[in-house]
Amino acid sequence: MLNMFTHARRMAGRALVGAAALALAGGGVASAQETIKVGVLHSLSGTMAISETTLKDTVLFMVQEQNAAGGVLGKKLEAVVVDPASNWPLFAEKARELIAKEKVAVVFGCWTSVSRKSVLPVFKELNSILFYPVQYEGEESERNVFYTGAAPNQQAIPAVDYLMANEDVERWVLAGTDYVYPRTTNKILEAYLKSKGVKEEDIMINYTPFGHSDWQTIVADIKKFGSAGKKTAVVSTINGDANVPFYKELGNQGIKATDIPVVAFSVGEEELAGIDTKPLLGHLAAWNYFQSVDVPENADFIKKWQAYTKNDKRVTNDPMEATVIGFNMWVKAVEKAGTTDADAVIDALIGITVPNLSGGFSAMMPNHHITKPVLIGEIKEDGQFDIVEQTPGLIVAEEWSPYLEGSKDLIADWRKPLNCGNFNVKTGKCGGAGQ
Amino acid sequence: MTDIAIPEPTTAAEPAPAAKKELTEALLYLDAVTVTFDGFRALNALSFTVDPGEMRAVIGPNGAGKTTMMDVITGKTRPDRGDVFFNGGTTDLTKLDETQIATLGIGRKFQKPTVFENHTVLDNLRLALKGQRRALPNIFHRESAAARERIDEIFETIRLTEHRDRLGGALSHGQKQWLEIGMLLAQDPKLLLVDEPVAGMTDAETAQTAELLREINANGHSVVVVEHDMTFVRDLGVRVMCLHEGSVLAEGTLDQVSANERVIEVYLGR
Amino acid sequence: MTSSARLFRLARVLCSALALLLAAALVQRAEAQDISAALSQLTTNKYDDTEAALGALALSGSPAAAGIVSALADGKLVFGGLPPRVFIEGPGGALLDPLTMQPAADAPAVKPVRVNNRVRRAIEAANGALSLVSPDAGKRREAALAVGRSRDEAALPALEMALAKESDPKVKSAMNLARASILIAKEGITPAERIAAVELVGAEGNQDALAILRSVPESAAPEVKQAAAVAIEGIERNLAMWGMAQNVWYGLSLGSVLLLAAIGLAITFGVMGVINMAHGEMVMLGAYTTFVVQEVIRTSYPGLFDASLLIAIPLAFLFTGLIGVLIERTVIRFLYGRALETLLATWGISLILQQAIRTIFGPTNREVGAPSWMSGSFEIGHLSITSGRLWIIVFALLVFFALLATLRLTRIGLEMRAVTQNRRMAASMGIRTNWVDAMTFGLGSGIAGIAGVALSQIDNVSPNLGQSYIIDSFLVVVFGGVGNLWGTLVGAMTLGVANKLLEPYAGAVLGKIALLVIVILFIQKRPRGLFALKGRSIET
Amino acid sequence: MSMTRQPALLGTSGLIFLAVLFVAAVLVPVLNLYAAPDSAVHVPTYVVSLLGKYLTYALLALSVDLIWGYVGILSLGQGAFFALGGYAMGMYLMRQIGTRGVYGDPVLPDFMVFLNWKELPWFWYGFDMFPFAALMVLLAPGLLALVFGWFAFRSRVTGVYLSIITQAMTFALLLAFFRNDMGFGGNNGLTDFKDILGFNIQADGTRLTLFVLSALALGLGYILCRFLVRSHFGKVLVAVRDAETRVRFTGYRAENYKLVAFVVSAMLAGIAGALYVPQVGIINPSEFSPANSIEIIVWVAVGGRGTLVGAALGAVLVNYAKTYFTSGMLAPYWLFMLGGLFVAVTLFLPKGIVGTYYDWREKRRQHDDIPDEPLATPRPAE
Repeated sequence: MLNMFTHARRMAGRALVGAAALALAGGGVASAQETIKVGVLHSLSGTMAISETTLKDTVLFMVQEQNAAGGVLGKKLEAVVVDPASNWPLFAEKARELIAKEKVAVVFGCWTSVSRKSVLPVFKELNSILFYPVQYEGEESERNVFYTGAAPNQQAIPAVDYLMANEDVERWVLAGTDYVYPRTTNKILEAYLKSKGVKEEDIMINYTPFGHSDWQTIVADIKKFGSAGKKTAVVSTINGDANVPFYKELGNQGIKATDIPVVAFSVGEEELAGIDTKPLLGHLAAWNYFQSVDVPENADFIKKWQAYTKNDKRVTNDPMEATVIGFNMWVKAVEKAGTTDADAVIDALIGITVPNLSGGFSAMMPNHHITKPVLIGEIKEDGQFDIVEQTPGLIVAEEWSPYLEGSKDLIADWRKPLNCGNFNVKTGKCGGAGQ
Repeated sequence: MTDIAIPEPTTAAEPAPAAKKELTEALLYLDAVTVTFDGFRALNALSFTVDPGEMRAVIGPNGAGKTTMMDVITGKTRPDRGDVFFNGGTTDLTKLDETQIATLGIGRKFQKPTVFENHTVLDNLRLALKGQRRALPNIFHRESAAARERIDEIFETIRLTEHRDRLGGALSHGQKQWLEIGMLLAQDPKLLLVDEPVAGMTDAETAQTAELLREINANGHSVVVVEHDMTFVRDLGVRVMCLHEGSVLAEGTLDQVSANERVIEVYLGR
Repeated sequence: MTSSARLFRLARVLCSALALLLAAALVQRAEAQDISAALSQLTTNKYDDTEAALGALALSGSPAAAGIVSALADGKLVFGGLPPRVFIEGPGGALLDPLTMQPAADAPAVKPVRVNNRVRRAIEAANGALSLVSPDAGKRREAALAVGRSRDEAALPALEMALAKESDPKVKSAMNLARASILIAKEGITPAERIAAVELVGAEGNQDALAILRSVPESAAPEVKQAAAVAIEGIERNLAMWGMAQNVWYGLSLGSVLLLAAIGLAITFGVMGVINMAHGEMVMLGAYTTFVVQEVIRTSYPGLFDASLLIAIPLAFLFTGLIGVLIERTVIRFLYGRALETLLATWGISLILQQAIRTIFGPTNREVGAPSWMSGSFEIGHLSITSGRLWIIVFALLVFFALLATLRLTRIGLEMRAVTQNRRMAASMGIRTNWVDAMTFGLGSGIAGIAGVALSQIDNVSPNLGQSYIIDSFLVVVFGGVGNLWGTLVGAMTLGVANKLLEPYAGAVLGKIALLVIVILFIQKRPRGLFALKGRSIET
Repeated sequence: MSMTRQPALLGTSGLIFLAVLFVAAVLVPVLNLYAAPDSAVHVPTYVVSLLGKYLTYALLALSVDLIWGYVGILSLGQGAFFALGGYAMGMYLMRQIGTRGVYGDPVLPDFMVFLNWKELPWFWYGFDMFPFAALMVLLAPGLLALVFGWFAFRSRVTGVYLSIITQAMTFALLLAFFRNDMGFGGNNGLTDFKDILGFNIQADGTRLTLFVLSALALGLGYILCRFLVRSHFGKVLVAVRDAETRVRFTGYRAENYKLVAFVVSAMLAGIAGALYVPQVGIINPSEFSPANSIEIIVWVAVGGRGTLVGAALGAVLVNYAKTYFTSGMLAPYWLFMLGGLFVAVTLFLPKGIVGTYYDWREKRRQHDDIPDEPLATPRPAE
């Protein structure tokens, strides 16, 4: 408060614009000598606060743990939290503030694709590092970004495989919110399903706007589509807020998982905490981590997390695990490079392997994505997932999907000599700005 | 002054508008005008005419339809039935909107004085002054010397010269009434409709207003004044028309009208 | 309740079970098989084994089978010990022997036998197979319907055998229908038989019948195909009409949600003229009140859960009404006559309330459950009605008429109307206008709170809840005509139905856009909304 | 009769405003380029972009004040015009990417490639040429305002009805632009811009130029608005705000005056949007969200409605507060502060900062009968 007060006084004294500039510029000089700053760029207000706030807490938790373990390179870590308020241009502005003004060594942040797209130019321009912890549509590989969430092949395709193998599904509803992740994922799935012999008329694709709340017509359509005599499943890429009314309507219209199972890619423990899960019993989700993973590493993490949040009901979820993996990878890379300098850390990160929370190890690959196991879970009455399938090995991310026309010839490899995020194997050229 | 027989409300076969055109020399011609609001007949087959250069006073109890009559003439309300013609029957007012009617030369003063409160008195007159009305040319409009002279004249007429730089909203009630009349003058209309110009005025102001209106009328403007103040109406000394339940109850000199049994019964009281 | 899809699913498993059962019946059910093999299969913790064990149990004829299957369905079947054995978890967590239902001698550490969708279906099938021999006619009928939907030729002999024995006419007609459904696509039957089947199925007239009729094989006689085509056309015409009715129902349901969201605003904005941007947050507070009530009930009085909404309604009304009064007294009352400034102040208040809730309850969704009487659905003709939606419509109308009555019939209602029509006159007649203002705003807010209770049943209970309703609410009030409660009712229902009638053609997004454009154009036609007050011009 | 003094084109506060703007436009680049990076007066580049953003917001606020403060049109959809201008600029910037997109397609933007679009939709034609894009920056919002306003004002939709349908307009556009099928990039919008008129968009020089251009646009916008409201045209506008019926009975077509003001305002908003996009690097449908438009109204109210200078000041102050509050310790509580600020301003400064200042000044010179700013304090037109 005091700080704000001085600002106000200073402002009153001078011409407005100049004072604002000085106030903005002068804020962050103090006391940064012995710490390494870690930026946290997650929305704490607005529509995305619902998902992102937990990730802010996760980073703060990891920073505390790391400091308790002696910090990094002998220095303490210091988290710098900003609130981009679910406002995409503000993400870019805050990213710039973190890097240019606060001089953070790394940023953990973003959830939506658009927020990531918004900050990308900033990270490239100022050459810093972003860890992005959410499953996303792929079709991207940037030098300054490390993707610890799943690419479509690490989530969507195994889920569909599971339904085909275990539930004999022949007819598919691809329902999503109308934005880039569902659009791309569904394009990939459509191509994949067709490659598996599913006919055009057995695929129904439906898009709804953000926050769609009246699902009566669409659920009725799904019901109708599912009564044609073939086993039907819904693949849901419906985004956050719209899920609750969607599942409530499913329950209302009496669609059970044994009739038409719904497999979701955006519904985790955090989202289920807001839903009465009794009618949802048996509906599925595909992730790379569930809180119910029964291994000691996970039990240990959950215990510490709940102690940190002083809430023994606080759940964990997949993007949290991705944040944890990213954080540990960064720490390890900094120690390997012996510096927090971005170029050195970016080079050091490739090949870094850290334990994940499902009992295995995840490695940072040259395409800046990590290897992951894929888990399929059925919703239980207590809002947790019963893991019904786990891929035997780890899956490497296909950042450029072979099922999409535009990207089937592209690969990413950030090691020398290729050092390219969109290398075209047909033309033998780096397709984008890297030539 | 021409006396036109008041048609019976039950007009079985209405003559075609073309015929009316030839019938009338009147500046304003209303025939069998009816206006209904949710079943309530505000005007009931109202008919009358106003000649060029005439001043007419309209009296009548509340709800007699005086304001609605003005609304119909100025295009604010469309009549359900009936004809309203202007300029010797050449112009059908029911087909026009407020702006077009104002441009034709009908000015109106509202019951509650309505001036532009956040403009100076001078600007109020400038805005009202006859001249360019289109939006885009007015961005670059410059005031001519003739216009300045005309405004100074009006200031003399409405006796507000020393208040010219005050905001309209800062004037007293009476001053606002005069300003509004001045604005009407600035528009230079053929016909002025004046609704209760002396409501809330002192006796001296009332007398001054009557003089003002006579002066305006003497300069060739037709005037229709709606007023309750009988002293004022007497001061005007013009033909009087009494409305009741949306039609003309009586018409003539003030004395004739005041002597009418029905008028006494419904309006003046015994 | 019964979803056709679920029945179909059940039927496929059932048919194979049925065939086996038939075989078993033919050998006169030798003796109750030993089920110990099946029981040990349940301890392997593998879904395949569990499924197989269920099949064995269904056919075993063991008297313990039904109990074991239902324990599995309830998650009460556990296993543990060395070698692993199966127990049924009794009341109070006691372990019972599944065969004898006596308490087990020892109590090893146990885990529940895991269940997934496949196992759940196997449970249903096992229950179904057991239910065909069940004395309950309803269950037999359900099984027959399921066979019909599966159209599995293998089930035909079993079905015909059951048909011969059946005496209940309802069950019999269901079995006849099932038989016809199978015969339609069967090879090698006479055209006359096939036509009879087509007619029988065609008489059903629903979506399923349509699918069955389409399965008439290409090789069928022309007159059969002709009969099928006629039947299909008839059903389609019929269903199109029902589909229209269904859309109207959806529309009314959406309309009732809009009505609930807007009705409080019709008071604070429509009657009082406050451009109340915090209205949505009042709805949100009502929803959170419901959450708190349910939390208390869950932890302390679980038996009251079904009454939780009824308890929440008055509490939400009082709480949000109180907040409304507080806002009115501290902010709004200084802003009367400056309507546009109320927009700014209430916008600020809405930000504060959102953040307050976010700080107290966290940013994530909170769980509000549905009481049992609001779950499920039923059918009228081919119209599917969900109970929750039906109750929300009823509730919205109740709230609407209660409010109307309050304004029309009560003293405070009279005073409210007096104050909003002529404040000075009302004051001079001894009405405490300050108090009436506060009460009016409180009433509007309280009603928004009640709406929140209902909306918690269909939407997220999150700090953003209010934001998603505020635009629609204003649109409804303005469309209906500011200051007219009936306008709000008609406006909400019109917009709801129009939206749902547009949706099938234009899709959810384009439909909504089209609706917004229609409202914009409509306001051009009637600049004061649907129910504008017409009258003598009141001059400026 | 003596001549009456007309208030000057720029009043005292207007001159101060332009002077501050000019000093900023000179000083910020100088301090950015020539002050030592660690000195106290150095203005880092990110602050330049931030200030540039504030200036575009100020221009946007100015456009709102023109119609709200002077004509009484409370548009809750002004953000739509801003966004349309932004999209026009964004489309130009997208076309400039050329083969540097991740897929290297010379014509199609990236988002079209991965949705398997084969050719450019017709409405993207011409946006590779800057003059065409610049024209569209004006025409797209201008035409929308013209059509919308023509309908609404002709039908005499006023007051809150008008406000709500402007909100419906921007909401409909929000939904439309969210649709990926529309061909504007859906929720992700347009981003990853490379250069503008051949200059690298991330270069310090470009940023400074954009900042100076924003200052220039704001200054010119201010002078334009000031010129308009002082003209005979502007006096009719205020008359329309205070007594629309009177204006009609005086023979003016009130709807035409409103329409001209509305279109000018929309174009100003469009210019603001076009300058905003290259400085923040993204344009996305959320700019259409009704909440954004309401926030613009709030800026104007905080600064002072009907004062022009106040609108610009309000925009800068509120956004500075937002930037300040959303960082550091205060981040979790910033909505409380912002909300509290709005409530406090309405309660204690109903005329906004500048309006209150004018009142105070008016009181001091009560005996002086020459009002400098006769339009300073509009009565609320309900």
